[in-house]
Amino acid sequence: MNGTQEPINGMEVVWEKPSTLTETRMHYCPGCGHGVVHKVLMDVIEEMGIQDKTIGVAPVGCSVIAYNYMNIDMQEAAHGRATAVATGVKRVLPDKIVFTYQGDGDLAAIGTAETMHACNRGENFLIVFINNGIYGMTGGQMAPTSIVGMKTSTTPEGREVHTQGHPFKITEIIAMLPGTYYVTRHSVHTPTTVRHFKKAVEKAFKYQQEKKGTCLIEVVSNCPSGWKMTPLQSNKWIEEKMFPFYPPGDLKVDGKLVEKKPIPPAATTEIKESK
Amino acid sequence: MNGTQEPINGMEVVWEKPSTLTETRMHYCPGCGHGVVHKVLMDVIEEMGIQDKTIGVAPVGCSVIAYNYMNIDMQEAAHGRATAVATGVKRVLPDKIVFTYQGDGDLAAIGTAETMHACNRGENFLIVFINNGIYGMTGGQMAPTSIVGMKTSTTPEGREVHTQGHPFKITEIIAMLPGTYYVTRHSVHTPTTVRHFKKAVEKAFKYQQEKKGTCLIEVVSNCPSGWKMTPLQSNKWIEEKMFPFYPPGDLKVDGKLVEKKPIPPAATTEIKESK
Amino acid sequence: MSEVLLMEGNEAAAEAAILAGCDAYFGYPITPQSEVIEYLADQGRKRGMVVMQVESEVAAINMVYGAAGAGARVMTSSSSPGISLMQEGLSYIACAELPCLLININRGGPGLGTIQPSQGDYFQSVKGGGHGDYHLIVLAPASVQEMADYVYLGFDLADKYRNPVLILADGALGQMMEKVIFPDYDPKQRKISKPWATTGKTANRPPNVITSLHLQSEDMEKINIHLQEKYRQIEKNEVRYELISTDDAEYLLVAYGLSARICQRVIEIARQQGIKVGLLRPISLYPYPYEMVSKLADQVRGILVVEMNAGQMVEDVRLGVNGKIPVDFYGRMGGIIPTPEDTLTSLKKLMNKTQPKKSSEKLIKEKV
Amino acid sequence: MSEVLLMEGNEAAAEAAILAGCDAYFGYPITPQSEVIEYLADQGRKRGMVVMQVESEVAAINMVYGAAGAGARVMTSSSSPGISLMQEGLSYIACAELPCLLININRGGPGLGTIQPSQGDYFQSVKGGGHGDYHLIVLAPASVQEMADYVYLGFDLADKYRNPVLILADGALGQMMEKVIFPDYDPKQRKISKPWATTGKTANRPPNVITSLHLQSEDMEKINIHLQEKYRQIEKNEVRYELISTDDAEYLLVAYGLSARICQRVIEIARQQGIKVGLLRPISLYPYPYEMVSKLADQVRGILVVEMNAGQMVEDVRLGVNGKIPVDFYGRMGGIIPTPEDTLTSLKKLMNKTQPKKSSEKLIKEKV
Amino acid sequence: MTHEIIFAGFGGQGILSMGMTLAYSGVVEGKEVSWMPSYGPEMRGGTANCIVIVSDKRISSPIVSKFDALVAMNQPSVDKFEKSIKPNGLLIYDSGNIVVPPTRTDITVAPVDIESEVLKLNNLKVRNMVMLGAFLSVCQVVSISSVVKALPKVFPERYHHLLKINQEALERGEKLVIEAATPIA
Amino acid sequence: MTHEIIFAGFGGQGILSMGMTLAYSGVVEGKEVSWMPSYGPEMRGGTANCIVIVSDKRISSPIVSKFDALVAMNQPSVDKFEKSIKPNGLLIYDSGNIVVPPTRTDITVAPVDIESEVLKLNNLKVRNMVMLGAFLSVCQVVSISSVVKALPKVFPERYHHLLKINQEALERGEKLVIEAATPIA
Amino acid sequence: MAVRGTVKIDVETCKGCELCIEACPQDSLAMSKEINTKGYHYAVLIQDNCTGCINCALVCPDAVITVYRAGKKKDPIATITNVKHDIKIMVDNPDVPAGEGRLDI
Amino acid sequence: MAVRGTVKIDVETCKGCELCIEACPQDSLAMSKEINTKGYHYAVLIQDNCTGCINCALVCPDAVITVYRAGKKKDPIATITNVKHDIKIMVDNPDVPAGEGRLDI
Ligand SMILES: Cc1ncc(C[n+]2csc(CCOP(=O)(O)OP(=O)(O)O)c2C)c(N)n1
Ligand SMILES: Cc1ncc(C[n+]2csc(CCOP(=O)(O)OP(=O)(O)O)c2C)c(N)n1
Ligand code: SF4
Ligand code: SF4
Ligand code: SF4
Ligand code: SF4
Ligand code: SF4
Ligand code: SF4
Ligand SMILES: [Mg+2]
Ligand SMILES: [Mg+2]
Repeated sequence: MNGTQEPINGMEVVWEKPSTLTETRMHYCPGCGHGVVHKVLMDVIEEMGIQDKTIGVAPVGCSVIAYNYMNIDMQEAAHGRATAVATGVKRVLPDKIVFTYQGDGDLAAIGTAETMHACNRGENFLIVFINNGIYGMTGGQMAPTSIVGMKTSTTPEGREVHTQGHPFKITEIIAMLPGTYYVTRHSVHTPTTVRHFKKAVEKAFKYQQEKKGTCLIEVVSNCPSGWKMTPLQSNKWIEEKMFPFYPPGDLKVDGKLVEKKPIPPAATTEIKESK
Repeated sequence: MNGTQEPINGMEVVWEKPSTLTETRMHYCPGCGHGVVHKVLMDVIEEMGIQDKTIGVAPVGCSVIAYNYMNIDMQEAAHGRATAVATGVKRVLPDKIVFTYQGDGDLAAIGTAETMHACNRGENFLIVFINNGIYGMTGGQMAPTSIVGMKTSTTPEGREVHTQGHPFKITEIIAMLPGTYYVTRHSVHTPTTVRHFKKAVEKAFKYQQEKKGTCLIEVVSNCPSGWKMTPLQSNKWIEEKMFPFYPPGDLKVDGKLVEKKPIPPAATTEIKESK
Repeated sequence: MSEVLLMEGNEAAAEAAILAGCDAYFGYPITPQSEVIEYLADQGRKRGMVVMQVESEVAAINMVYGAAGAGARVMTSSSSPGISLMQEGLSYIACAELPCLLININRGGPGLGTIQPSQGDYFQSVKGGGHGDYHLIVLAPASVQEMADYVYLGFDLADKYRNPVLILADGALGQMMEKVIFPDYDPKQRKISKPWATTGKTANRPPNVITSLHLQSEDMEKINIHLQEKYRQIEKNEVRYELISTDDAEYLLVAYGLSARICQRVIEIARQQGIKVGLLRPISLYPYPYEMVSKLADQVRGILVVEMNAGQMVEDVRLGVNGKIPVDFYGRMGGIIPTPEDTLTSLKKLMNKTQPKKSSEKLIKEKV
Repeated sequence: MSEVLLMEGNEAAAEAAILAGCDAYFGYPITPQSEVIEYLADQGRKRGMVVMQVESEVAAINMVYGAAGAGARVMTSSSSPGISLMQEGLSYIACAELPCLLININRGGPGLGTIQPSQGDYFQSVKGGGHGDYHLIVLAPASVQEMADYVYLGFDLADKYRNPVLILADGALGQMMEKVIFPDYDPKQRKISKPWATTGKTANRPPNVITSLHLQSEDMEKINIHLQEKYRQIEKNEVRYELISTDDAEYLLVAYGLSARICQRVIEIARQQGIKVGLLRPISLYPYPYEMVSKLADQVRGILVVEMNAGQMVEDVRLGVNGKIPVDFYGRMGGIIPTPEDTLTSLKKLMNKTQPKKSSEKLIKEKV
Repeated sequence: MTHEIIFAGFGGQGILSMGMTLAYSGVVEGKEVSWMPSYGPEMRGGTANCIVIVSDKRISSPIVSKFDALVAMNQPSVDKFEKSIKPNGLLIYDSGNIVVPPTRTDITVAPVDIESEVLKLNNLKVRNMVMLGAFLSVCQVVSISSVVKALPKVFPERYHHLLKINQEALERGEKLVIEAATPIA
Repeated sequence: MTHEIIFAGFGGQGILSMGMTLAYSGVVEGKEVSWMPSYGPEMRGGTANCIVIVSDKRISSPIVSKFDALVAMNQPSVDKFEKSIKPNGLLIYDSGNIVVPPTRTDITVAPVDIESEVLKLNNLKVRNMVMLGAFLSVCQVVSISSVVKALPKVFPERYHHLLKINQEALERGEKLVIEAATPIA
Repeated sequence: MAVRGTVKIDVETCKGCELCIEACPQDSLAMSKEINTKGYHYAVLIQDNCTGCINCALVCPDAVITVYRAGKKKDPIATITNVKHDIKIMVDNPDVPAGEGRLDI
Repeated sequence: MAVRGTVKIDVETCKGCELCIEACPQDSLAMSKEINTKGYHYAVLIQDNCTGCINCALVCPDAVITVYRAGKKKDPIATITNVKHDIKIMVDNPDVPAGEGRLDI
């Protein structure tokens, strides 16, 4: 917590904006999950007292200017190359805390190779993966994670498997890679899920300090603008449409796969072949 | 079969070089598995009578001039882009038979994104994946699939997980992707394994004709030169060192994962963390 | 089709591609050209085209390679950073002599830069951003109509020379709307046969191979000599430019794309003030109209190059001028569009230097 | 360290990197430069460097970005197709002003081409293969000793200007062996502090940000103006070249790298035949020694540019010459190295055209 | 005759489609037109503007820095572009949204209370058409009937049920301006 | 004094290291040297050659097309490079591997039966050192003792047990040539 | 019942997404009728039953809510800070307010 | 026992990898003492017990073996075709014969 807010009427401040967030107003659309995730990340960094040793990497995507909001050293990465950039940073500064903050287009489309290989090498950093099932920044095109039938500006009739492939459950795949230590899926659309997500971030930073290897936290998030919904509608849509395909929960803990997760993606039923 | 060989002493020809192989002498090192795989592929194409509708794509790697040996239309692809090139071919010629012929460096390092996404889209072609655990062509550098401890020209002390990551079981991962229909691992170092491999190729082409989606056949192969062994030694090494980590057998049949396979890779014991 | 439509440049190019019989499009979204893929994802798919949003620009250009090698009319589009990712693929395509069309809706660079219009990719486009000696045919439209027209022309030139063609347009041309008329064009009549394509080896011919590899230096040199000969042909046949008010011009503006539109306005204003200035608008940036530059250099007293970059085309103009007269430059960077007024001011500066006497010709201006 | 060693160019560069205090190397194998990563994988790792063979050249250049942004001395190396893949990353690095070293052991292109030596990547290197207005500082060694020397120089220039430096050498320079002496160089003394690096935001400073994004055109133009000013500084301070036998020269050869070595032999032979010919060897290809070209153009009767490509540097020479004298070209492509004899023949052809009288100066040769 | 007009306001105010409608109306009348948006990094919201040129002859630059008219829907637009109006040009603005009025005296200034009119129409989305009508009543770049013909082309088919209300808005706007000194040709 | 020598033969015959040994010996004697391999797409096997220049002054081109001497280990090498020897130059070759002998008369031709000698030494790998010794006995580019000093630098440490046999091979080679007309300085 | 908590909302930074309202278990929050400079309706405390549970603050994407909880004190009020003007900026589509949005790079 | 099969080996193309020898269940094959033009010892049939099982042909990377099987006929012989010369080309390392190998691109 910031500590700058005065008590009111003798009441104590129990939540305030963390000092690790700058004063700059965020540009995100109203209700966008990016803001919540920013806030939680910075909250944890403040609480853990690691502001002076944390370096963030945010590639192109709606969060491209995260550096305007996160009050820490940051690098902006080319589209898809966040994990490569983070590898460069972490390998020369192994004692710092490094995280990437990537969208689904970035991590699971153009950056697939970099993502897979960083995780396979077990790069000792945290990947925060914002899965909003769309290219928010460029105006709502299909993302690799767009679910089947989802209408986007490049799938005006809805995503269809034959041309555009299956929604890509890359988190399930990353959990299989031997380099990852902690892989988990969250959301930030309710107070409870925000609390859980915060715990996950804390854990991941702790594991990084213990040099356990790659941690990845997927956040199933919204994009009210891209989805053409109100924030409340979009949060409902997360629960109704995204969760069945991207169920929240841990996929890998302490370097071991969590058994009960509905893996493999191939077995999920929503995917309709349209050959 | 070629049909050009005359019977001898009244004996019938029971095996001869297929006509789908050109007369050009192959440049491969003595005993190299590339030659065997070429031969079997072309044998099947001859037998199935699909020479006139098959288009092969071979990217950079020792087999870069496969087009000198395979008597079919072919495209040479940039390093790592075989599946992208094949996607281009197959999408505009959906009724032709298309296959890629890729090394482990090509398919699992630089081409990771293209490989994963082609398989995820279920591109309706065959990927022949020659896993010799090394960059043969460029002189024996580490490949993503080099096993832990393997000495290569870029891992003179043996592959070690911290710097170079874990050997990458990409075939297991590809089997998880919903777009793949048939994923199997073979070798061609004995007469029996060659026979099995040939069956697999036949199946894969058949599935392609039936538009089932992506088929991938991994061939665990040798590289006598890169491994600095005689051909016989290298074939022994395949069995002793490669098979425990890359066990032959089907991983996915008829679009369904084969249950018994030792998945996930994370669970294999050979990998020693060296953090 | 003589209906007059009002369209964005990006959409006009996309519609033209459909009408030109483009078989397949592989691409990846990026501002300010995402409307191309969005239009095609809707209209193109409905009208039978293969339209794929793929995993990256690297994949896209290599899919273009595959589809072009298989004999299809194929294209991709992107903007600056995405085009940079395609450089290896383009070098392969150029060497393997595969016809295809590429559109770069140029934004402000370098790096991630801005999404505002720019002409900063001139060098990359005309000198070859990829490795080795090769050329793209580069066409620079200056209106929405030309955004459409050069798609047809581009496909035809690509097929004719078995060479990749690049349409280089700044972001503004992609985003602005103007009238456009789509010409009568029957793809069936215009598409030529491609006996070299990999469509399956039939009994009556040897296998077709698409490759850019030639192990022996001697062979590779032969390929290069062949390419260079082709480029000389292209340089002979395909130089395109527009001359505006040059007949009596004492000063010359040289500009392409949106900058050329600005310059037209400059001419209008300048001529009202009695300044005899004309415009050479290169349409083909490769092959470059060196000869026309040289000819006009014999006529005019000085040249002002106007670009939305740091002065990249200045080098080509100077190569054409060959020291005969001064060459000045005015440009803006980072997505800013030069105004006619500021451009005119630069022209006047040039005039001040050249008016006194023709002997001051030795003065050579470096670019800004 | 004054021991004389016999080393391959690739290995000499790698050893120099270690001695220059290079902190990290990220790369991917490709002939004819794999010895760089192989040497470092052995020696570099043993001596404490981070040496990583990574998934691709695209990953490698972005790791360089990350490590450079974190304040490390960092490098990568590749050959032509691999360098093409790095163009987006390089444009980002140039814009974010990150110091780093890149080595391109140039092979014959375009496309997959051959692995034989070439200088076909000249344009890509000096005009910017990536998008936007930026420059790499480009150094062209011509001996194994220089392969080592320019690694030190490269790192120092990179730090000084916060600019990527490219060593451009053809395959032969990577593969050949010559004597090499490693200079006394104490990285601790030479490495400068990098207060802008992302090493963790301490309480006494605002966050450090590495970025190439500037949303507002005005800001992006400012960045560009700043870069252009830096380039003008570099052009003022860092032009490097070697003159051989130019004092009394009536003809001039202009060549870099291995071609320049060939040209030295040409001079030996030619001078035996009484031909007064000299050599200008640009060492920095960017910034280019235009002024020296111009000065020599006042002295000599004609210039022969010699390259292992289709004549790319000819344009820069002509920009320097500015029409004063004829510029001819002799070159080979596809991995073939020009012989001194054939080069001499070309020189004599040029002489035939120019000897009669100086008035024939207007004749301008186009490149082959 | 050439008209160079800039439309400016907040992103959500229908600025771009107002300009587009005018451009399309020009096409209907067989004129040359260009429509150039200032597309910025902040595509949704923020300020937006577009330059529309309608002319009898080929249009040279689609981007100009001086305008015959400014159609301003908010305060920042007036602040930013007032100085770019040519002498004797026109500034028409939504008086309901402007606190500090323009100060130039060498131009025609036409405040129009779009806001109130829109509230009467009970549809926020037609604000731009009210303004366009008002603008065209002062500056006859094209006729209202051409705009009415253009509307079906500007609106995607799925919005064609809104044509009527838009047409009504146009006409209401046309009648709004009574104050303007002299119409500008 | 400058010597420009080309070594040529099959890939497996130790051609490149023969040249490298000579180059290193030049370094031992404080001379300028260059060693330029013809690195081809077929790295293993096939034909191999390298150009070695040893000189008192700075070496201009490390690649030349005319040579003072050709050291040929197989037939294709003789066929290919015989014509590139300068007049009065030297062609030394392994007569055990050559079927069609060279024909030029304006050069010194020195056939040496390396093959038999190697068999005597019972080690195929030292063939190149026998040849180098033979060559140096005819053409004193460097002294044998310099070569002996150079050997430990050419061989990686793990092969240093082979130094002795290589030295022996050198010396055997040196004594082999008795036929050569005149030594070439 | 004693007042247990309260919130302070920086209404000028609030984007009116209503997530806090949805998240409040006490229904203590509602949207203002007025809009702020950026054109958004903003969240306001409408009851004094806030428990200081911080739910609203957790889900607020723009971190504009500060939450207070009572020790033994009382007299809480909702404090609205930083309202600059109340210019009427109306937007076409109330779902998609003007003034903010995605960057397009 | 009647001869059941035989093989024809294109010894000029054989690279002497010995995989066929390993693969032959009958031990019918062995390496030649001689070498071919490319410097390889090559495979030869050394017994007439070949069954025509094609094992050798299956594993041969260079597709140089043709296999025959008897119907009712006999008199098989191993036929060696295409031996061009027998020049002695010795290689340093017998494991790695000259004349072939990886391309390096
Ligand atoms: C090489 C390259 N290609 C494309 C783009 C354009 N681009 C920017 S962000 C983006 C995708 C954004 O989607 P995502 O990563 O899911 O992030 P989000 O905006 O949804 O948070 C794209 C395609 C680019 N900047 N660079
Ligand atoms: C962009 C690019 N990077 C690197 C290379 C060099 N290269 C050619 S093949 C190859 C790897 C070969 O290994 P693999 O794919 O496993 O095939 P193998 O030779 O083992 O059969 C590499 C790195 C290249 N040609 N292009
Ligand atoms: S476009 Fe989508 S992801 Fe981007 S800021 Fe707006 S709501 Fe968030
Ligand atoms: S290098 Fe290895 S993979 Fe390549 S041909 Fe030789 S043995 Fe085969
Ligand atoms: S702190 Fe809790 S009770 Fe108080 S307003 Fe926020 S959500 Fe409601
Ligand atoms: S969640 Fe925050 S931004 Fe959204 S309405 Fe509530 S206070 Fe405003
Ligand atoms: S066919 Fe069978 S038995 Fe005959 S040689 Fe071959 S492997 Fe041996
Ligand atoms: S397997 Fe083939 S190449 Fe190998 S030894 Fe036998 S016949 Fe020769
Ligand atoms: Mg997204
Ligand atoms: Mg391999």
